[in-house]
Amino acid sequence: MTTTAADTTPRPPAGRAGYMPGEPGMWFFIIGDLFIFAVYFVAYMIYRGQQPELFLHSQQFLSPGIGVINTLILLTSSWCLALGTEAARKGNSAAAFRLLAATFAIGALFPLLKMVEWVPKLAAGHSPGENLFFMYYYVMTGLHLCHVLLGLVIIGFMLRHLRHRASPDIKFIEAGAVYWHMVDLLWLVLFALFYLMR
Amino acid sequence: MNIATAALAGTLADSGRPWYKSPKLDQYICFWSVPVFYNLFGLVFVPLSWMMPPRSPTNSIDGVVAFMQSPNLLLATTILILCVALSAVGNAVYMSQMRRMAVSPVLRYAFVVGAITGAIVGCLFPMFCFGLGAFREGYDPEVLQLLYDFGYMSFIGCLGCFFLNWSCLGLSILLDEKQTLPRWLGYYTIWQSVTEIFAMTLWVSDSGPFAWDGVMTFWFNMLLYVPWQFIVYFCIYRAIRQQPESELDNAPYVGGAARA
Amino acid sequence: MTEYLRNPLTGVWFALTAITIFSWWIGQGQGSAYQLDAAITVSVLVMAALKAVLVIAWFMEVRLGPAWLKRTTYGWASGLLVLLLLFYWLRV
Amino acid sequence: MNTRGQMIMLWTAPLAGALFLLAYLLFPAFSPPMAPSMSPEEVAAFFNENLAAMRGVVVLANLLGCLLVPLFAVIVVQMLRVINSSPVFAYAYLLCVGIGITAFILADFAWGVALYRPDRDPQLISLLNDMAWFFFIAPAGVLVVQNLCLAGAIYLDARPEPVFPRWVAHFNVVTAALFVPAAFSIMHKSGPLAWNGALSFDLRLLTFTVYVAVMFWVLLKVVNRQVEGEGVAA
Repeated sequence: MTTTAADTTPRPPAGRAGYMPGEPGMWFFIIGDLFIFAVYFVAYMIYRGQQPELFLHSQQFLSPGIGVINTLILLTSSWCLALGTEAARKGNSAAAFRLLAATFAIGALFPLLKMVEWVPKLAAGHSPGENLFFMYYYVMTGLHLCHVLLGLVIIGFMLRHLRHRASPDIKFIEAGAVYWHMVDLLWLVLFALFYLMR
Repeated sequence: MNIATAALAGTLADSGRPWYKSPKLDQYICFWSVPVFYNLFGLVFVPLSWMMPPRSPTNSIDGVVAFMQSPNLLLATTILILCVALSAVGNAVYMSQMRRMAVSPVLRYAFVVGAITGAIVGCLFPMFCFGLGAFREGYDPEVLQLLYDFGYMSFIGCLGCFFLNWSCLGLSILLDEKQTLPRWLGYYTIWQSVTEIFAMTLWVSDSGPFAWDGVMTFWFNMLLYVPWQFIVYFCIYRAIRQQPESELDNAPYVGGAARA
Repeated sequence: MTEYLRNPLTGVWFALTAITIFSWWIGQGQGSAYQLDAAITVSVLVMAALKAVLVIAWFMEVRLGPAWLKRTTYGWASGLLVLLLLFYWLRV
Repeated sequence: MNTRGQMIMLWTAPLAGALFLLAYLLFPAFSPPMAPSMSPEEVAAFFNENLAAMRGVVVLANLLGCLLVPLFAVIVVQMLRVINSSPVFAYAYLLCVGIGITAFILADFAWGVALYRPDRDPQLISLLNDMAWFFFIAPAGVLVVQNLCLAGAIYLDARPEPVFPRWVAHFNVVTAALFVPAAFSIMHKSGPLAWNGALSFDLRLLTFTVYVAVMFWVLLKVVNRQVEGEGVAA
């Protein structure tokens, strides 16, 4: 993913005001992605306002229990990843590897639970074609799921990187971490919009 | 990086030489065919056929019949027949940049397939659906509506080929350690390919934001796509200009001779 | 292990978890009756924005980042919250 | 490396030519070409009368469409030997070949589907027939760009001893121009520009025949020259 040679990258000092984790190109991606999703969220709100009864009625068929568990899953895996990034920065590769492995293991539960959530809904006839709410629900959570899967792949590469490199490229670890936190962040908004609000 | 020196070398080499003597003339010819193509393409799909902006899938049957028999559709189809192959030239411009990148040729090979299929199902066939309606009077309204649906759905819902193409292009840009094209463009290209996926909803949605004329399926994509198309060609133009002449395939033949 | 527990990131994680469970509890407030409810919506969206800011600041480490990055990302969270609430009210 | 593969691919062209001639002579829709002014009922009646012959040619043409690909593939290989600053013309040419062949095959399929249930509503048979003619015309437009790409590559060949002689480029430009009128045939129902007219049908098919024959002969010489020039084994 990144071309910066690890050995020449200076480790950020302890007080790191003005420091940007990851590479600038990654931030371009993160910020752009956030804005694209923001446009979709606002569009959702506008269409919801046009037929609130339909949206509220359809919302009843979601499973807020699975939603909240998935939120906690993402938050916890993000936490592990943040700790892992710090450990890697301190040069403690072994601890970083363990924490990233935990991130991966916890994060991998998300797609599984998503299937547990989706399959019975589809079986009960709540397909994307049913109405606008379900279309939004499947499209947005599906798009987010793609981000989660990509994130898991990236974390896999980070794990491999940590295992094979004596001094890991911290910029790469940071960039992957920022991406995963963004996935977490987007889910927080999705959760509020689809499961919680009235 | 060596971009500055390359730009300098490019400028020096270009100076004092008429444009038609440039060793990169083949690339420039193909590059400048792109604005020609997009102008014709715009002409065909907007003022001639008024197919774009997309008409509603909930259009009344009379509206469909009136549109499908509008006279300029045949002129639009004719122009498209003549210029559809220019899309191949434009895609070849991408491919020759992808060839310069330090990536596996597999990305280019996949791109070839996407470019060929996309030109037929995402460009020529949809226009033919409308042209066929205009070609002969007296077809049943149901037949015309079938053509109308088929035309719009294959034009706007043709996402697989373009998803493949832009993913291959974006991935090439991101994996390329030489940074032939800037990395941010790679990320932008990936968004472009991901938003193509949104078009899949039109296959199950007959009205509202996810239909083929919907905000989510069409307009947001346009918002991202139109600037992207301009920016990507601008970046490619810069990449062609900045390519050092010593790197060109014809360098051993023209490089020395032209300067001597 | 205790070293992780003393890490400020753990405090952030705890806060995020608490807010999540709290907002879920609020969301369940009406039981099975799903009606328009501005109080629930506003509190849930505000909490989501708050969580977003926590994630941005601590996990993504923007709190240490350059000023433009802070402006952009915090601006994103607050701007999104304002627009969502605006369109919730406007019902255009 | 040797040129045996290229030679084999090249020599499929005469076979393709012979089969094309056979198909052309046997295809009732082509001799004489169906008039675009025929009403749906006339089209359906025509199809019903010529069912066996047309079906036979449709089956044959399914194969035929792809039989010319080897010739074009040899052209791409030789275009990649031409030295420009990049292979951009060769890439464009390759993509054009794919687009043109796909359109040709879709034309064949439209006719095939129309013939499959000849008792279908005449409107639908006529629609499929129109669609087949549209797709049959499309490769003419593709060939215009395709030939110009080849011409461009030849004009800009930087080799001291060019791969293709220069007149081949002129020849491609001229043939490209001769294909242009065919594209206008969907705007006319009668006259020389209609799809059965002198410019759209006879001129176009004649040009294409001459083009393939000349290019075959040119490529034979080009590949042989590659053998001599680069010392590759024949």
